[in-house]
Amino acid sequence: MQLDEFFVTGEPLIYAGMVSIALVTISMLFFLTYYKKWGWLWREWLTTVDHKKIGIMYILSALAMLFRGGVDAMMMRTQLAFPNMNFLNAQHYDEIFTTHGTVMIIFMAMPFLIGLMNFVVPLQIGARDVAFPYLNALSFWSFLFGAMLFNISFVIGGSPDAGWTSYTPLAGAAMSPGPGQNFYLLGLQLSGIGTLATGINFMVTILKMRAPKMRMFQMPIFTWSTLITSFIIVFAFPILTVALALMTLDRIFGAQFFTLTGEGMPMMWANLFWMWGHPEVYIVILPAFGIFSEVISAFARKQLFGYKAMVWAIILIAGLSFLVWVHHFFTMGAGAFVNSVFSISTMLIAVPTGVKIFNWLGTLYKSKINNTVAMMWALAFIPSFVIGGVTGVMLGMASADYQFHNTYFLVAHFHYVLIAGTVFACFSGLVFWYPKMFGHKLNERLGKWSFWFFVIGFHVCFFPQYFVGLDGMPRRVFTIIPEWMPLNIISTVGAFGMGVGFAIFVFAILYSYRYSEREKTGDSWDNGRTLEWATPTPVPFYNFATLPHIDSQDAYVKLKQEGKTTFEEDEVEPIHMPSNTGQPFIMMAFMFVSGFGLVFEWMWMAIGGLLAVLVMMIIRSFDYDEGFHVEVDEIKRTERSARRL
Amino acid sequence: MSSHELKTGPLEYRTEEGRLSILGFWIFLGAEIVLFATLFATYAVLFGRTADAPSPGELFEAKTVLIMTFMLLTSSFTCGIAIHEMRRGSVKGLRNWMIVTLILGLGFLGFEIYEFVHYSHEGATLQSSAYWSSFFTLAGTHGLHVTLGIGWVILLLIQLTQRGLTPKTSRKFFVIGLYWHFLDVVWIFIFTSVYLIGMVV
Amino acid sequence: MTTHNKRIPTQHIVGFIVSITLTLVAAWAALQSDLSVRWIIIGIMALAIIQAGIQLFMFMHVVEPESQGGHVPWNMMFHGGVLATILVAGSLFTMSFGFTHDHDGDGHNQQQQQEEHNENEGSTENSSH
Amino acid sequence: MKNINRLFKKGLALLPLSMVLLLSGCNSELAVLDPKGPVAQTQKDLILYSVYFMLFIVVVVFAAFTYMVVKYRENRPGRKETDYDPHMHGNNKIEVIWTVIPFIIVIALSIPTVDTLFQLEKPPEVEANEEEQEPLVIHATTADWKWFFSYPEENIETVNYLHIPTDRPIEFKLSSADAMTALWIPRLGGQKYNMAGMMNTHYLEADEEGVYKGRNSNFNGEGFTKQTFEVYAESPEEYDQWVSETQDQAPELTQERYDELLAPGLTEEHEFSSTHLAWVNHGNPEGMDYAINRHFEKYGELMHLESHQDAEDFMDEENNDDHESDRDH
Repeated sequence: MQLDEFFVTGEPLIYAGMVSIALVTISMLFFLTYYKKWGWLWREWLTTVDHKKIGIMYILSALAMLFRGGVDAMMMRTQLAFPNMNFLNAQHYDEIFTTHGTVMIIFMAMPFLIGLMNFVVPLQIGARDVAFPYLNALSFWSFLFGAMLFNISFVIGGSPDAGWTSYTPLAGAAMSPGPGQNFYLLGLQLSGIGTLATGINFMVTILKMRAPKMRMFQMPIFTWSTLITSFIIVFAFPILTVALALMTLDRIFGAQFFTLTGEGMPMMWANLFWMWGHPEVYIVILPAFGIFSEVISAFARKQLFGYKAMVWAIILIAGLSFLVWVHHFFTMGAGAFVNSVFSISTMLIAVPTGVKIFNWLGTLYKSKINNTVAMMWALAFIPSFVIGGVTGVMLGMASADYQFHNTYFLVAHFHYVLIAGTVFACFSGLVFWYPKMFGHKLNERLGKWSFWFFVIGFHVCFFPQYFVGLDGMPRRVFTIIPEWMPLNIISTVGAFGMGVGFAIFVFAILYSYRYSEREKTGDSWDNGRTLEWATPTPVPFYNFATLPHIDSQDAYVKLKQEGKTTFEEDEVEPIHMPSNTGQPFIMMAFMFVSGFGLVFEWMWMAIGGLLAVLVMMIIRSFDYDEGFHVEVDEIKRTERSARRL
Repeated sequence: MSSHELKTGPLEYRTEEGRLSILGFWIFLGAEIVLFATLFATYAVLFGRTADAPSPGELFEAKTVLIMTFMLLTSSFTCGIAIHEMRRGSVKGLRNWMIVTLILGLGFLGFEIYEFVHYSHEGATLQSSAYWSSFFTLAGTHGLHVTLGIGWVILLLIQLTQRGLTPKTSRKFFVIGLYWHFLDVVWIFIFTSVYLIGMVV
Repeated sequence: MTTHNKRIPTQHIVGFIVSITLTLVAAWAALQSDLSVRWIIIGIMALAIIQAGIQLFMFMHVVEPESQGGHVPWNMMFHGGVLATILVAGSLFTMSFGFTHDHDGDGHNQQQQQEEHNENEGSTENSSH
Repeated sequence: MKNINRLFKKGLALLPLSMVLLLSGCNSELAVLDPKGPVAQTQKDLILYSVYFMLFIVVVVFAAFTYMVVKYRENRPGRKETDYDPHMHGNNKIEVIWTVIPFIIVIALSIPTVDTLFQLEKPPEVEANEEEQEPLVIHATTADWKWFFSYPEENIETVNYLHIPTDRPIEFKLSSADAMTALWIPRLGGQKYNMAGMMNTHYLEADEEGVYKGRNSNFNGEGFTKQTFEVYAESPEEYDQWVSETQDQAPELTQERYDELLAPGLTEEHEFSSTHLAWVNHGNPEGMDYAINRHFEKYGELMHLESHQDAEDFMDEENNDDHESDRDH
């Protein structure tokens, strides 16, 4: 392979990207060396098994991915603003919408939520870590290396260009030769392994590690949504693993699953993809529902309305999510009966979702709404999501879907649910738990500016797209005709508004790091209801000096009334904690090497990498490290200084 | 993360770590069911799409398949006995029955490799048609699981000699026991829906 | 607790004998009997499910007190089974049922297709070109 | 900030209203809501039917939301003690109501959906004053990135444009020589996929003369955006005339010529006095690998397609198009 085939060439935008990547890397290396931070990086972050640090790393990586996906989005919107724009050519546009979709779903939405889960869930249930801290670190590194494998396709080898759904036969070896599509397959495969492990980890954590006496129906709603999400992950991700593996076999080893030769069946890919893909949608929306429930109930200063109904609604949605996948390809010609079945099951999801919406409104009834930034994101979610939801029902009506399918109506719908649902939740949750994570709040004033830019920009961007879709504009076209121009210009303006909102958000992070007041108590918002607010800020690495006994929902409210804390001095006992380890990082780095080899079909590299991974697993098998105990004195010292006693 | 150890019950359940790991493994098996179910679904949908390659009815041999099935069923039984011995506290029983399991597993694998080589000589390979791609992937994934299981058992036998029966080693053996039985369950379905139905239809 | 310390593992032996027998019955039904293809398929699939159950209960200790009566394991196996059914039946349903490719595509014909389909379950429509 | 806050909330409340205005205002302009045939008409009716329910939901939720957010602000002047009840945890009666109502709406939407689904699988029903006609069979086959329309009964084939008679159902036989695509003519009705090795049947009908835009709506690679075609719906007489003209004047389609056209790339409009169905039907499993076997190497080649390329004639086409459809109104 020639060097110019290895690196992507001939695109000024990509050269600029390469230069900026090189500059950022060099400056990071310089910073680390100059301030002698290498040891710190390794000890504190790369080898950590602490769920809080892993959560933070997830969130930071997800923010970086949001930036990348957002830049992709703005480039697309620029290209689509006017007819015959020549900002991007067809091929480049195809690559960008493919990476935008994949990055946003797999490498932004999921990791962001998993990051929040990682940080919050063990604290909410009164656990000292997740069930399998080692596995948790492994999950994170597999996600990060998977994301890196996917993202280097930008400069090395070429990006995938068959859409994030990668329909075969287009994505097969015949019509998409070269490494691009392989990057998609292996990047997703690698991070998928981590997600599956996360699912198992959280299920065990929530089922087995709750604070003494906390019953299932006393768990905070975010914990509930995490449990159900984990359940979906465990049952949905193996489907993706297999589907990706089958396409990899097709592309690299000449199998005939989804090919046009050998009687392959291309649409089987679509079937498998959506059997995973639809539950995936709920994997990114259910935790969001959980976050909104927490934030609304905290800032409405009121118990969640219809807690049990909320939980059952989540369970019902999760169950239905496995029964609706065909609505992504109603137009495949599967016949009226098949379409009717899936049409009805799809619309049924609206019922539990509606219940949730009304329960949130019920929570606001007779409340005291405190308009903080976190609450504003949560409030903006309700009307925005309803628009996305009702258009979703319209799309679920199969015979009408023949006109909506593959158009901007669809694009508008899923952005309305995914941005108003998932992205708003990520912002809301991050702002809400930020003081717990970093010991200071985000600046509220900047937060409000960022909120208004983003939310108004969002509606301006996507609302017109419903209409341009009804006017016959299909998704994924790289240039528009004059008739579609007015609405597209509006849309582009909105997209840039969202860009400004995000920029202000990032600026708020930097600004607050410098200027915000440091937190003195653990209960930063003064109306925390769940156990995470019972810990001091910053949270000691073992979370809880003594585990509280829980016998009600909204555990911290009761704890406060009774004047109890999570540090009862005379009950302190030594705490067992796992020790840090570099194994997960190294193992996944080898996995990355192996995946990279497979992308370019260099078998020596792929097999070598896999063997190294096996060796790492053997080392792990013989590793009988039992962790260590934190002594009572040390706990008391830590707690006294954290609680300023 | 509590280090409190129970004083009664099977060794593998005495520590919190043991209980969590076993539960986690059950959940993992749930995921494995879906993984194999996806392969089965692919197989079912692609059934009959043999293109120019021979049809399964022409190639499958009842005798080989039955021998393989009995080997795997027996290995699942001996593995169960090994765990039973472990719970009786017998290191020797555990080790010996595990070695029997290992040998049966290797035998199974040998037959499977023979079978695959035989088919490919007859013109049915991963590349020859959609049907054969799905057949080799389904049976091959199971075979790969068996191979990993064998490697795993060997590692555990070494650890058993090094450390004897502790909550940790017994937990590991219990987990591999679950894994091995599970592979047997999967094989029962491969035997039935791939081989038997393939020979009937 | 006593069950764990018995000298003779009765449960395992019974399970083993039953599973060997079931395998033989299935093989006989498929290879030697005169049953129709449809009944063979239904019969041997049922036998396979029973065998899977035997593995779970006789060998895998799915419901022992130490795993709290097998609440979670049982749950996972059950839902795994449900998912497996959805995957296999759902894929066959959507991928090979009701497609209008070599028919006129009116509702009536699809009904017929459905019946044909039920008759030769394992083999899909598309194989019969 | 508070002023903006209030303004925004008002804006939110106005959203459903603006939706109504936009929908009614754009009725005549938005392609999907401007049907020119019975299939599209059915779908438009269904869409509007569902929009009323959706508007009802949106209005109810937005009103309730605005009420809550305005009334229960912590610092609203004139807040009363009774406005706060932190321990309210649910109310069975109201929860049952807001479960049952959406359920009823779902039923109300399901019935017409299922009904139309079965309707769309058949040729559109004949209106009272018309006589029933055999559907016109047209094989619509796509290849990267063009359309072949074969008229087996008339024994003619066109590339990238389509002539159809009005008031007669068209039975499209959809298939693809390579990637998965979809036939979509918004003004005549919804889309369906074209797939290699499969034949989908799709019924459409035009009841007004005019030129309508059709396109591939399922992404299939670099030339996707340009994979469009024009549908000339004309009176049966004009159509018959066009058919006989094409039969007489167009050259015959040879396999060699066809294979050439099949190669990945863009092409202009063509017409032929024979069809490719004589030697290959991509909708059969046997015809599935026809194109791949012949052009395997070419699928990897880039066209470096930019918007400005053939921008001029593209624009011209669009303008003509507008012109003609204006005339039809």
